[in-house]
Amino acid sequence: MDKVMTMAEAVSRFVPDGATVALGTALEPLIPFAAGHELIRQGRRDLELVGPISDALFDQLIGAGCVRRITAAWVGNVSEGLGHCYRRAAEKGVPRSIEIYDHTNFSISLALWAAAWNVPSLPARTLLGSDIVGTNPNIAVADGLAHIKAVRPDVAVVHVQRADAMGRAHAWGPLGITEEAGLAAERVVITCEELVEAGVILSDPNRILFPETKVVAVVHQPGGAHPSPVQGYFKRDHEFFRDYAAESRTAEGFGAWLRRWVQDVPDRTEYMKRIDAATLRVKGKQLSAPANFADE
Amino acid sequence: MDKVMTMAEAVSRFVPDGATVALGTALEPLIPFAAGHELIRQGRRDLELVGPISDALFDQLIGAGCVRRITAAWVGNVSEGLGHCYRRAAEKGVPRSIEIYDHTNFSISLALWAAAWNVPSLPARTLLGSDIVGTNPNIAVADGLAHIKAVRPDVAVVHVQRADAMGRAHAWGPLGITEEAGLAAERVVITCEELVEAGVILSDPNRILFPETKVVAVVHQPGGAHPSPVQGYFKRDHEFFRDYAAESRTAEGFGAWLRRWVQDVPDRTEYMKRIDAATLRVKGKQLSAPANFADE
Amino acid sequence: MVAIASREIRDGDLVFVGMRLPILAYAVARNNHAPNARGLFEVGLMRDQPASNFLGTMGDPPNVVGALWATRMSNTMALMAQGLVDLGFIGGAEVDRFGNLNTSYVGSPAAPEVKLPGSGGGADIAILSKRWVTLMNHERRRLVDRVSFITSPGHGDGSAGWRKRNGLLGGGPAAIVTTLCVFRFPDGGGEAYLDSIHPGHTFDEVRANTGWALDAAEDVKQTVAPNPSELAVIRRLQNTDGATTAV
Amino acid sequence: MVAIASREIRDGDLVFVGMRLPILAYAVARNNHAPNARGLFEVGLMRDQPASNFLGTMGDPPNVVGALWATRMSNTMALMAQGLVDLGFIGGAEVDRFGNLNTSYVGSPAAPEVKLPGSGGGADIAILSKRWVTLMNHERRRLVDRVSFITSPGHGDGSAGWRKRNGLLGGGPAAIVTTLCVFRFPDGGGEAYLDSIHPGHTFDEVRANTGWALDAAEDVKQTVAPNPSELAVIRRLQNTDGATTAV
Repeated sequence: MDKVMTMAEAVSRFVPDGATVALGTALEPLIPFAAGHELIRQGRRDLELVGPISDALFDQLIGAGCVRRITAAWVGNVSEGLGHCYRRAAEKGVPRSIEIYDHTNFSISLALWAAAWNVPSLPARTLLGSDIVGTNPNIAVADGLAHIKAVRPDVAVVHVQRADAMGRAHAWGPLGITEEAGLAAERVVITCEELVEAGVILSDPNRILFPETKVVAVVHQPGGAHPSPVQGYFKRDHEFFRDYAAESRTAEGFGAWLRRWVQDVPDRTEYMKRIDAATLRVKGKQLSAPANFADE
Repeated sequence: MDKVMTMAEAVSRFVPDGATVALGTALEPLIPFAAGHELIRQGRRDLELVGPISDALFDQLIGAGCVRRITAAWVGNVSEGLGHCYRRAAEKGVPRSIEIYDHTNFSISLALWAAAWNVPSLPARTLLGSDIVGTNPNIAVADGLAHIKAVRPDVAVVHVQRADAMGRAHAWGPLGITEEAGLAAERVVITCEELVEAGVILSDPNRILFPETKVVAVVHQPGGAHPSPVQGYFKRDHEFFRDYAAESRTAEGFGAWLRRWVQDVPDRTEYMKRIDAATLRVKGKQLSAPANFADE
Repeated sequence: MVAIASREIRDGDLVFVGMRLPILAYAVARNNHAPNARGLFEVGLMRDQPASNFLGTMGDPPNVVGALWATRMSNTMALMAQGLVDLGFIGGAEVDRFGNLNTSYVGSPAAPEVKLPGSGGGADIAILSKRWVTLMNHERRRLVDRVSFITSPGHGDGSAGWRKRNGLLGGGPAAIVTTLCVFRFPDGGGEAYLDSIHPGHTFDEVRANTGWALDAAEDVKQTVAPNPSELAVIRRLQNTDGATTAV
Repeated sequence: MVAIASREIRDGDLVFVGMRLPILAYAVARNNHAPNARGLFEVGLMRDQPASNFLGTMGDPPNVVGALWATRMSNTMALMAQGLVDLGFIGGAEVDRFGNLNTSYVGSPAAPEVKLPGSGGGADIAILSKRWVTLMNHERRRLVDRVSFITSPGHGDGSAGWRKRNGLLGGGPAAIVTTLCVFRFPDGGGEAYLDSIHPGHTFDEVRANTGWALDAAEDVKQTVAPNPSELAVIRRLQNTDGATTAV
């Protein structure tokens, strides 16, 4: 089944108000900023965001008032530090108050594995002695182990290097918690740098991230992860993160940033014209050695 | 550190009597028969074998008297049926009696994940209502879930398509429980079809199975998985499995088979001369599409 | 037997295929009434079409060519544990009238008369898939009143709601397809009933070869014979498939 | 600070590196006294040499080129949970005299004065790595008597054996390296003691900027200044690294 659609359609059909959404599952790279910005443009509300660390994207969604709850290990701006929108929401309830379910990177991964294997919780050796245990109702300590309740996202939005129209996706580089997020989620929305023939993807079934049965939408969105990096396609736009950190220090500054980069931008195609894509694009080639899948 | 050595050295140094050994972790393909036969030649004793299904290799090690305990989901001959040596050992104590810790495919995987994450056990929805729970002391049912105790192999022996001298291994095709077996094991012994330059392996770090810090030996052993298949290298030798099933029906028949194919064969190089490798070898090429890992 | 088993596969099903005859049954269904059925293999594969070369096992190289996913076994089990596998196939040495399978021990586990290979993924499929079917040569020693060891649970002791009470996720056995007939189970479990007898076979023949008491039921249907297109697929594959003739 | 931190890395160590300064510290160690040290990154990477281009984050493309393993985060955590990570680095907003770090909340979690980003992998490293080091700008507001919220546990309440009693796997903090000095901990835990003061700084300066009482200790060493080869690596990387100057 052909699952190709626009970002606007994918987001409106598969990420309703109140949904639990996994984003930024590969940590610093492959963050689906384009999908996040479309969520903001469509005025999505009461989302629960699930992720490990989230390099500025969670901060933006919080600042735009889309978020009801954060279930994550870290929310901020990795190269710059604090997330100012996150601070305003948590400290002053601006633009709205949010619920925070703290995790560690390991525990959020295990929470997703618990959902993937459909068990109520998984045990772990982490979190012992940390006050996080007391603030997250989904984590308990018993018998000398932390027990981490399953987290099942309604949808995981994952940006990858390439996918086919049926939703079979290839991603490479470090993958963080992407695999467990996709397996745990009810459904997966793929955004990709390249939309390729099925033959390209099926030539390497080991690199396919998820069973196609989980994937409900494929959005061809080159640069959809900017300013985060995409191995082989885009470098990280460090200055963009730095500027965002500076401009989002005040609610007014964030508002201006949001208008300039999200609300006044109709879509990602237009957005890409406003950044220096040429400089950020990876020009070199360092190709993986082929694997021979022949059977005779 | 260069970890290349002969099979004889790898087996004698890293698989002592009494060891818990994971073998055949990819299920039907990539079974390390060459390593198993060297264990038999060296007269290894009191091993605990860990695996999901084990297509004839476990049966051979049991028949040769190397085995004290089986921790597996299935022991037999996949295309032919029963394992006759397994039957003789379990039913008559011939050549010796063995302990059997029954698992399911899912539960043996979880037992290894428990060891990989260093927790005492993992919960699962499988095994409920099965009498396996009553016969395996490492599985218990409580709170409506099965709890599967960690299984930590002393060593996992894994056959792969290619590896470098440092022990970084690429394998492709279905991988069964190979990843968790390698992570759970104290150490990993790699046997490979091709020994390649580090650059070939590092060109695709996503295809590397294990951290090199787990790998203690690399054995260059083309055909080391025969009669099991190796994607891109060898077809499955169905007749060989059929003949083994027929000849191993009696203890005498198995003894003759063992002399012919193991005891009277000095090493794998000689063994390969005795099979029709030319017919079994894969000649075609169906290469995976390259992934670009460039950063600029 | 293959054609009949193939009809248990509905279009769009995700099928936990397993080995041998079910591989043929998937091929028949996929080429006839279920063009959108996908196959999931515990070795770590998903496919939307049968392999184009002969398979001695599910892990043979032809089953990887064109696969939709080559992964870890635990990921295929994850889908089944989430209730996403519509149908599973399980082979067995012994089945009883409640659909329980024994593939572990004939006689006591401590001192077995026959040590069978074990569960493999059988128990996982029996417990986790939405519904499953077992294929069996119809012999009195295989269709027994009660199995001595439950490897893969069907409806347990046959009491109503046994699976729910014991926390089993899936619905359990939907049918026992034998060389003579098809048994089915009432909704919610219980005892197998004779649903249809294959053409050319009789009720007395079935009763004589079944290890539990069958009361003559007037409403037993005749199994619909394989149609030409089903047979065509079976013949084509059997030509290249030694294993099936053995079964 | 970087050079001093780098000396905590021993040759052959598997180091859970983290971000920013520790990335530099790994590079310094790897190019000097610890040629066989490997870096593990929770994003899902293992390396045996520093990246050759600037990293704004551990997940930047240059850190993947030449990596020994690109995998899932949970696999890097598995190695640490097995006690195979020799040394970890953790950044923090606040550290107390028992080595506990707070990166979560200043003030009450219900109504925080400052919401900090959170644990990330910090708590995992603090609990599971064999030993760890934290780097901190030496400010009175950062080196506090007791943190109000323990995100990443050091030696807890400072009582002997606190980590063992609470089931923490790793040995806990080995040192607090600041812009003024190095604090260390007695074996088995307890309170940080002043081990050495960096050249050009004084005990009074350290005491004035530390949030817990320091008794003048005669045996405080002077920190060994960075040697030329350490400085060479730092200068080379800083030229391409804006982030470090910010810290």
